[in-house]
Order: sequence, then C-alpha cells, then structure tokens
Amino acid sequence: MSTLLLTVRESMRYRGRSGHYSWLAHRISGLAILLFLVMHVWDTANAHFYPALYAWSLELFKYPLFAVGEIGLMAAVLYHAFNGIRITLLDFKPEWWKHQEKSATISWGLFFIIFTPIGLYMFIELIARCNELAAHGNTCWTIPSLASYLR
Amino acid sequence: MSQIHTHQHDAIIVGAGGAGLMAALYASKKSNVAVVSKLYPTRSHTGAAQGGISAALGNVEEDNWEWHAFDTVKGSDYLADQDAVDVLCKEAIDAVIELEHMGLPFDRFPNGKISQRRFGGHTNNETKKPVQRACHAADRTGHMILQTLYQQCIKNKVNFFDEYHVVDLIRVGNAVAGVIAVDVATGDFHIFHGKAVMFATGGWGRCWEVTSNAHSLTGDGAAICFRRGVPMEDMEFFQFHPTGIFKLGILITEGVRGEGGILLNGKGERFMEKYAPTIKDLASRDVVSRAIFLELRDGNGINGQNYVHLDVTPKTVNKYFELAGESRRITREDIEQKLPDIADFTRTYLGIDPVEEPMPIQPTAHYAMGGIPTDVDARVLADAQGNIITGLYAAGEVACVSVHGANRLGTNSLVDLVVFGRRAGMHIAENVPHMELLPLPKDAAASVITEFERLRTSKGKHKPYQLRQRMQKTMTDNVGVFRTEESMNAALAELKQLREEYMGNITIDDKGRIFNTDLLEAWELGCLLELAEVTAYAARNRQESRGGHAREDYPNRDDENWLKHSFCQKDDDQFRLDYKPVTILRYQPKERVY
Amino acid sequence: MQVQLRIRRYNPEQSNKPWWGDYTLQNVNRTDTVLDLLHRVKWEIDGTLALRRSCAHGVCGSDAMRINGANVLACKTLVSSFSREGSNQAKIQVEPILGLPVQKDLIVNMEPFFEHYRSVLPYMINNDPAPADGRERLQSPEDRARFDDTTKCILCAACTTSCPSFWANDKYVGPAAIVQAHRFIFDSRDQAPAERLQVVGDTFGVWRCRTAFNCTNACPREIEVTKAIAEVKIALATGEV
Amino acid sequence: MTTVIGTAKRKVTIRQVQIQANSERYAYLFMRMSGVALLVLAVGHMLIQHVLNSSGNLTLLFVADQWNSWGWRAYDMFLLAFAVAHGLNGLRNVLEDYIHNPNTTKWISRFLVAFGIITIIWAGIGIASFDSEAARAAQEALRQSLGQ
Ligand SMILES: Cc1cc2nc3c(=O)[nH]c(=O)nc-3n(C[C@H](O)[C@H](O)[C@H](O)COP(=O)(O)OP(=O)(O)OC[C@H]3O[C@@H](n4cnc5c(N)ncnc54)[C@H](O)[C@@H]3O)c2cc1C
Ligand code: HEM
Ligand code: SF4
Ligand code: F3S
Ligand code: FES
Repeated sequence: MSTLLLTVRESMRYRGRSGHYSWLAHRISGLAILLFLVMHVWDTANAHFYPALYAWSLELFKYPLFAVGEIGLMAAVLYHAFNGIRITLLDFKPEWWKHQEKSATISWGLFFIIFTPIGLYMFIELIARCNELAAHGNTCWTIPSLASYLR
Repeated sequence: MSQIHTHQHDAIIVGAGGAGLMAALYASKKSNVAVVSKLYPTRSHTGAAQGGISAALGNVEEDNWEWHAFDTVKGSDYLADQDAVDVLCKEAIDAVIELEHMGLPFDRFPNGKISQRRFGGHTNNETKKPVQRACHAADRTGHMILQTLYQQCIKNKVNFFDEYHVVDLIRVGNAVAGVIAVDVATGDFHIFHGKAVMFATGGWGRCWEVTSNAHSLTGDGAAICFRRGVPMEDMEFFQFHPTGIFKLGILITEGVRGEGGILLNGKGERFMEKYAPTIKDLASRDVVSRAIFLELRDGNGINGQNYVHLDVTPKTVNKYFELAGESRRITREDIEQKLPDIADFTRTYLGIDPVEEPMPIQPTAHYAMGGIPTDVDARVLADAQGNIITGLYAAGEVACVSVHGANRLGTNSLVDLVVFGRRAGMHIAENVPHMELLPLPKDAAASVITEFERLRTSKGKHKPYQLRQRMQKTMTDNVGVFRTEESMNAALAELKQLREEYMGNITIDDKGRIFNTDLLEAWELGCLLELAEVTAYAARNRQESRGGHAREDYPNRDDENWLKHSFCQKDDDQFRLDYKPVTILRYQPKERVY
Repeated sequence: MQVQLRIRRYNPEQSNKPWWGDYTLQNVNRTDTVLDLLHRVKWEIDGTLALRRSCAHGVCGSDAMRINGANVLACKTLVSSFSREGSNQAKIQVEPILGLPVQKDLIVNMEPFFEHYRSVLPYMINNDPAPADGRERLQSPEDRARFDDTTKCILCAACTTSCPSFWANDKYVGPAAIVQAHRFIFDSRDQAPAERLQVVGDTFGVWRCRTAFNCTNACPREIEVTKAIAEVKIALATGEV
Repeated sequence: MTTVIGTAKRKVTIRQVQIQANSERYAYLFMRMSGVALLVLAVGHMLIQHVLNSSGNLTLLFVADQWNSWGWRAYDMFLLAFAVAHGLNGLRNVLEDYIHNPNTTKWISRFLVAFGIITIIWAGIGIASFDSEAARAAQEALRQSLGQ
C-alpha cells in the first residue's frame, strides 16, 4: 500500500484485538519518548555549554504546561517499557505465545497500577506549583522569560 | 466483442486439483504444459478431502494390495473394471510413497512409518475385520496432497493460468486441438492450442441441494466434453455420503467412525447393527446412506426430524468398545488430535462440541462415480467399443476409468487422483513429442462466444439462481438416495422445462467483462443442467439397484442384465444409451454383505 | 432476523471511485454465514457483486474479507457473532482485505501475495536418494509434530493483509510466507533450511514483524502464526533448527 | 550445511545451520537488549528526576550535586547512549515502514546514524566535562540576577 495517510487511517480503523492496540501504543509512545529525548539531551548538554540556558529550561519544565507533558512522558515510558519487556519475553519464549492476549492485558494492568499513583502524585505537584505561581500573581500559563536568564 | 488471445503449448491440463497437478508434474518433465484452472490451484476441492488415502503399505498389520483390490471391487458392487482396480491398488503403494518423498507430512507411527487408520469398507480379507489402510495427515489429507503437489509444481516451474475458466473444447474429428477459456479477470477469450488436452475438473455435486461439494464443482469439464460428443459413462451412479452436517452438507469424514464413532437414531439405537451386522458403522457408504434414509423414513430421526446422530464422544465410543470386547479406548485428546478440523466445523457451524455431544447428520451428495470414460492411461474413450479420442485425457473425479463402479470406497478417490493423474502425465510426456499439432479450425471460439453473448444480453424472466434451486430440488427429491421410475420421469420433465427456460428466458445483472462471475455462474448452471439430465436419464434406464443407485421399484441387483457400464450420448437433442461389458478378473460377483 | 449489510463496492468499468452498497436482508438465520448473505445479495438483489468463494466451509481460502473491521473468512463467520443473544438485528460491514490492489468489489489481486509465497522456496528439497527399500523416509512423531501447526495453512491471506507492517510496506514477505517457510524449515526431512532462513532473515523478512498479533487473531485455521514467526527468529539467532 | 547434533535428549532432531547474518538481525537483537537495559536506566531516571525529586525541585544545583559523583555521570552516559541508539533505530524502523524508496531510506539511515553520533558526543562531552563547582557558582549568580 502506498500512502502513509492510508496506512495510518487503516491502522486506526482495523478492529484488531489487544495485540493491535499494544502495537499502536508501543509505536506512538516510542516516538513520543524519542521526541522528548532529543530535546532533553540537547538541552542537558547545555548544562555544560550554556549553564544559564540550562537553568532556564529546568525552570521551564516546572511550568504547568510542561509538567503536563512530563506526566504524559512518564506514561509513555512506563507503558513502552512494560510492553517492550512483554515483546522481548515472548520473542524468546515462543511457547508462551498462548498467553499473548493475557500478557497484553497484564502489561496494560501493570502500567495502570504503577502509573496511577505516580501520575496522581505528579498531578498534585503540578497543582501545587500552579497555586504557588498564582500566589506570585502569575497565571499557570506564563513562561519564564529567557531574556532574564541570559542576562 | 472482446479480444481473443492464443497460446500454444504441447499439452493443456484443465483443472488444478489433485489429478490435474499430478499430471502436470509428470507431463511437464518432458513437455511444455499449461495448467488452466478457474480457481487458484490451492482452492481446488481436493483440499477438502479429509479422511485419508488408502494404500496397502501394511505399516502396522498385515495387508496386501489384492485385499485392497477386492474391497474396491466389492465396494463397487462388482461394477468396477478389475484390470483398472488392479492398477489402482498396486500403484497406490508407490504413489503414496512418492507423495511422502515429495514432502507430504503424513502422520507417523512411533516407528517413524506413515500412520494408517481404519476406513469404511477396507478389510482384512481373511478375518473380515476392518484393516488400517488409510494413510492420513490428521483429517486434512486432501489439503496436504493438494499443497504438496502445488509446491512441487512451483519447484518444477509449471506454467499456471490461474482463474482462467475453460468453456469449450476444440475437437477436430476424432482428435483435439485445444480448449477455449475466459480470463476471469478481464473477460477476454483465450485459445489454448495444443496437441493434448486433459480434463481434471472434478465433480458436480452442486446438482443437488445438500452436498459436500464446493460451489465451484459444477461439472464443467464433463459437460464440455459431453457437448463435444464424448459419451458419459455410468452417470446414474452418484455417491451420497452418509454423514454430512444436517442441512449444510459439510462432510464429516468416515475417519470419525474409523476412530470409533457410532450412528444412533432417535430411539438411541445403534441401527447399523441391523443393516451391516459384521462391520456395522464402517460398512460401505451406499449401505450406510440407505440405512439412514430408511431410518428417517420410518420416523426414527432425532425428535422426528430429518437427521440422525453421529456420536464420537469418548463416553459413547468407549461403551461400545467395551461391549464389543475391544481393548482400545479413546480420549478427548485423541479426537482433538486426529480430528481437529471436524471438531472445528461442528463447533463453528453447529455450536456443538463433538467431544461432549453427538453431531446431527444426514446423507449428502458427495461423489460422481461416473463421468468421462477413459482407459487405464487416462485416454478418453469415444464410444463403448473402446475407441480412443486422440490427444484427449481425463482423470480424477471427472473421469470414469472405472475403478469405483457403482459405489466408491472411502479414500479411493485420492488414490484415483494420484494414480491416474500420474499415468495421464506420463502418457502425455511420452507421446506428445510424436503427436502433431492440429491446425485450429477457423473461428474456433465463435460458438462459445455467441453463447456467452446470449447469456450476457438475454432479457428473460428468471435469474440463474432460481433455475438452479429448482434443479437442485428436483434432483434431491427425485434422483437422490432412493429412486423410482416415476420420480425420475418427474425429474426429467422438470429438467427439460428448466433447460428451455435456461435457453430462452433467463437474465443476468452483470453486463460487464471484469470478474463477471454473474455470467460465469450462469454458464456453469448450463453445465449442471446438462449433467443432471444425463444422470436422471441414465438412472431411469438402469432397472436394478446397485451401489449408489438404489431403485425402490427394482430393489435387487441384476447381474444377468445389468452387469455393464452405461454410455450416454446426445445426438440431435436425443439421448442415446450404449453399454460396455465390465472387465472381471479374479473376483466373481457375489452378494454384498458387510 | 434482519441484517443491515454494507458492502464496499468497486467496479472499474463504471467508476474509479469505490462506494458503499447498502442492503437490507430479511429472514436471516442466526446460523447463516456472511457468505450466505453475500450470496443472497448476489443472487437475489445485485448480480454484479463480485467475490471469490468455493468450498463454503473454511478450507479453500478463497473468501478472506474484512468483516466489521477484522479479517475473517466470510464462510466461517456466522451472523450470530454480530448480534447479541435474543436480538433480531445485526449490522454487518464487508470490505475487501487491505494491502492488495482491489480489482472489483471484494476481489483483490492475489499475485503479490503468491509472489511472497514463492520467494520462500515453499517445497521440499531433499536431494538424497530415496531409501533403498523403496519405502518412505522415516520421521518420528515428535519431529513431525514440530511443524504440524504450519501445515494447516490454506493461503487465504487473512493474516498478511491484517498485518500493519504489510499495510505500510508490501515488500514485507508477510506472515503467510513465513508460515510456509516454517513448515519446511522445521521438517527434519528437508535439506534447505539455511536457504529459506536466508530469505526470511532478509531485510524484508521476519524482522519487519512488530508482533501485532493481528495475523494470529485473523487466521481462520487457528495457526499460531506469531509463534511460528518467533521460532523462525530464534532459529536465525541461534542457527539451530 | 546441516548436521544432526542430537536426538537423544529432546527426542526431536535439532540441526545446526550456517546463515549469513545481516544488519537487520543485529538491529533487532539490539532493540531487545537495549530495551532491557533501558528498563532500568530510563525508568530509574524518570523516577528519580521527575518523581522522587519532582521537577519542581529540580535545579541546576541538584544536577550539579548529582554529577559530582562519577557513578551518576556514568549512569547518565549509558542512558544517553542506549536511549539515543534505541530510539533512533526505532525511528528508522518506523520510517522504513512508510518510505519505500531504497535510496531515500539509505540516506535516512545515514542521517540518523550521524545525528545519533553527534548527539551522543555533544551530550557526552557535556556530561563528562561538566564542572559542578562552576555550575554552582553560575546558579548562585543567576539566582541573584533573578532576584529570587
Ligand atoms: C468434503 C470432501 C471430502 C472428501 N474426502 C475424501 C477422502 O477422505 N478420501 C478420498 O479419497 N476422497 C475424498 N473426497 C473425494 C475427493 O476429494 C475428490 O473426488 C477429488 O479431490 C477430486 O479431485 P479432482 O482433482 O478430480 O478435482 P478437484 O480437486 O475438484 O479440482 C477441480 C479443478 O478443476 C478446475 N476447474 C473446474 N472447472 C473448470 C473450468 N471450467 N475451467 C478451468 N478449470 C476448471 C478447478 O479450478 C479445480 O482446480 C472428498 C470429497 C469431498 C467433497
Ligand atoms: C524503558 C525501556 C524500554 C524498553 C523495554 C523498550 C523496548 C523496545 C522494544 C523491544 C522495541 C522493539 C519493538 C519492535 O521491534 O517491535 C522498541 C521499539 C522502540 N522504542 Fe523502545 N524501549 C524502551 C525505551 C525506549 C526509549 C527511552 C525510547 C525513546 C528514545 C524508545 C523508543 C522506541 C522507538 C521509537 C521504537 C520503535 C517503535 C516501533 O517500531 O513501532 N524506547 N522498544
Ligand atoms: S497462516 Fe492462516 S491466515 Fe495466513 S494464509 Fe495461512 S491460513 Fe490464512
Ligand atoms: S500481524 Fe504482523 S507484525 Fe507480526 S505478529 Fe503478525 S506479522
Ligand atoms: S469459501 Fe472456501 S474458505 Fe470460504
């Protein structure tokens, strides 16, 4: 099949079972992590090269807008990790493939069990941060000015 | 008018089931062969064959090919030609071994040899007990044969023309020059010009309502030949398999009974004890089908309905093993392992688990014993005197050698395919180099193109399916397990009517060319109607009961008058019957008891 | 019961745009198959509907289709699977399998599929002379069992056309071809496992499998397709077959 | 070449075959191996940086403290190398699914490899030569300039 668009649309439309959705989620989470990773690596390098820039980005990450992304990232990493382990295990133990549906459910289950408290905690932190900002008279959506860091 | 393309090959094999592929494999070793099939080869109905392929390998118990030959002759109700049966049973051993060498994954005994099991009608001639002769690959033996042969054809680079629907034979005097086919994908006509033509197009179970046969089994090859003046041999003999799934006709292999399955009527009786006291449920198919039919007629169906039970639950089977003093027992696992496909069918279509519950079954139209007459090299006969049509071959279900006589023994069809398919292939390979390529007659395709245009454009009242349903009904009611003069006259009258409507009062929706399956189905209906009529006609004329042909008005076999093959031909719209004596060697006709 | 049948139609002789055909069928039995319904449409309503079918009981592999979103054989799919117990309504949507060029209605071009099939050398290769006694090559039941599952394949393409990797890139040999390769690689009588492994170990071989399991779920013969693929992967990694 | 290497123990015939390896196979194995490594590295990193120290507290100072230890620097180096390689190879897989021109895919791979190497080196230098003292001073200066 030719077009990317068609493939993507049909991948969404296909009424596969757990494995299909695990694959979709694995792929999307992998790409999402990668996107973040590249940003993150380049800006971490700034810790050495341009400490001020780095400090700014750390500050930036504290802002709610980014904190939401951070929660998403956490979700992506956790799911991707569990499902990655599932795939790896099944790859080396073909005789376990009988349990594939169950294993997909288990990795989702593990993900929810572990992510829920963490996500919740991160969310509470986020709210707290929001309140703190509000106390300083800022809204949640303000972004620290880069200029002040570069000064 | 669509385009006409021409291809030239030494030999043209029509049909890519077991028989066609086996022939192609051999013929292509020495000549340029085209295999033309209306289905992708692996879709052929050989793939549906379940139970097994018999050969007297003697892998677990004593057996020899002559016992196999006797069982075949007895099964045929003594109508089989015994020279051909000898060829069948002797070469079966070799053919099965050859299939194994080609890679066929037969089930194995612990000692590594091909596994064999019991099957209806196969016996140890001395003890009269069932013998383990059917070689099998679980319950998908036919599937494995078809796949293996197709694989070998790919390996040997055989030329395939897939989804080319052959619609006519080019006959030149007493020889052939090729066939005409429609490329299903484009609707174009193709002439396959060759020195030899072989038909291996399978059966025509679709003449009946309830059948184990595929939708594609419409007897095209037989009908085409018949229209080109080839006689049809023994058409009155059509096998009704005793155990088809109620209403659907899907086959439940005899292997189920081979594993110990029992037939029970509405009263819970094992009624086969009455009809075949010695081998009971494993009697020959015609015997069991009639027994079921009689039980049903006597109101002994399950809950008064039109079916009986086939019970292979370990509980029942082991009970009867115990009663019979046999030591073997079966378990759930045996069923799952040896009959996985059967279990799958009943679970899918009936929601019944054969390990827990009995299956509702009724006889189902299954196999054409008759067909295009051939000699043991698969060469087609022009008449009952044994003259040959040069370059024309047939093998498989479409042909009548005759090794099945009045009733085919289970597993023998697969043997027939590989043995006579191979013989056809060898004969073609050897002879094609010396044969001449006859020039194509002018406008070779004209008549069939005209017929197609007629069907495409005809503006009648009836849709093909309506005519087909009427044909199937009349064949089931009147030319089924039991027949009478009266019923067959009724069938003939209805069939004549249907033929007229088909010729003058039919309509189809699809006027296009690309994948016009509407048109091709209509054409196939023409073939079915033709063969149904021949069957009814030949059956009405045979005034005796023998094998698959059971007449209520002539309940006994009559060797004095009817130990002969019928040859039916059509001249100027009139049927003509001729007869050919049966070849009898070692086994004199005897009463047939199981 | 009543069934609302929606069929993806396409007829290049009339228009190069596919369209949806809607048909309402009355008096349907719960135990009817979707193939029965398609036949009813074809025979009673619109003869131009084109589809492949032959055996009508799931053994020939002609009629793999996408029904209500997932690949199945029409002849093995019962209406009851789309309607709750007790309900007398069902909605069924039928489309051609995805990833092979549609030629007309539910008919796709199978050639690319068979090309992949042929690429894995799907035939027994054994150049040793046959046993001197003229009999079969021996094989233990245990050795026979190793590839039993993959001998069941009927080449229906339900698996390959359910695979997201194949949709994305039809150069991927696809699960069906790997199943066929598996059938020979693990047959103790065959002498060419290395050649086959070379083919399926290629860039467009097993490594394209992303373990989505759609193939396993789609296979009407209940072949453990993904398991077979994994066994091939392991054979490639260890060199043991 | 095939040889039978034993039937006695497992009852089935196991044969050894020689197959030419190709890069796709190694890439495949690498994805699983690095995946397992990343389970520890990446998830560990996420938990430490983003939960135990919620980013709210994450400052240059914290990082400076952490990178005072060579253990942590090594940890982060591994994480960096594995994650970048794993992720970019994953991206390559995804892109090759949708982009079929062999020439284009070849250039994509080259680009991704180059990009990966540069990233790892650049960030690697960053981690290796990070000066905690300087960073601390910088943070102090910043804080004053921001008036916090
Ligand atoms: C359900 C079932 C179970 C069976 N089980 C057994 C068993 O256990 N043992 C046994 O011995 N026998 C069994 N039989 C019988 C046996 O399988 C068949 O008789 C045999 O397979 C027929 O093979 P064939 O090669 O003659 O034709 P088929 O396999 O039917 O092939 C016919 C071929 O002809 C082609 N064709 C048809 N018409 C045309 C045309 N017009 N143009 C071009 N091509 C055409 C088709 O495409 C196909 O390739 C069984 C049959 C059925 C139905
Ligand atoms: C946390 C532990 C991780 C594990 C166990 C893991 C495991 C895996 C595995 C096994 C694959 C191969 C999937 C396949 O070939 O079908 C994979 C793919 C991928 N991973 Fe990871 N991974 C992890 C972390 C990461 C990280 C941190 C990133 C981002 C940089 C990432 C990005 C990707 C991408 C983009 C793919 C390709 C997805 C696809 O092909 O659909 N992974 N991962
Ligand atoms: S593996 Fe299953 S789904 Fe795939 S082609 Fe074979 S039978 Fe069909
Ligand atoms: S659906 Fe495709 S990705 Fe693998 S598990 Fe099956 S081949
Ligand atoms: S028609 Fe044969 S598989 Fe469905």
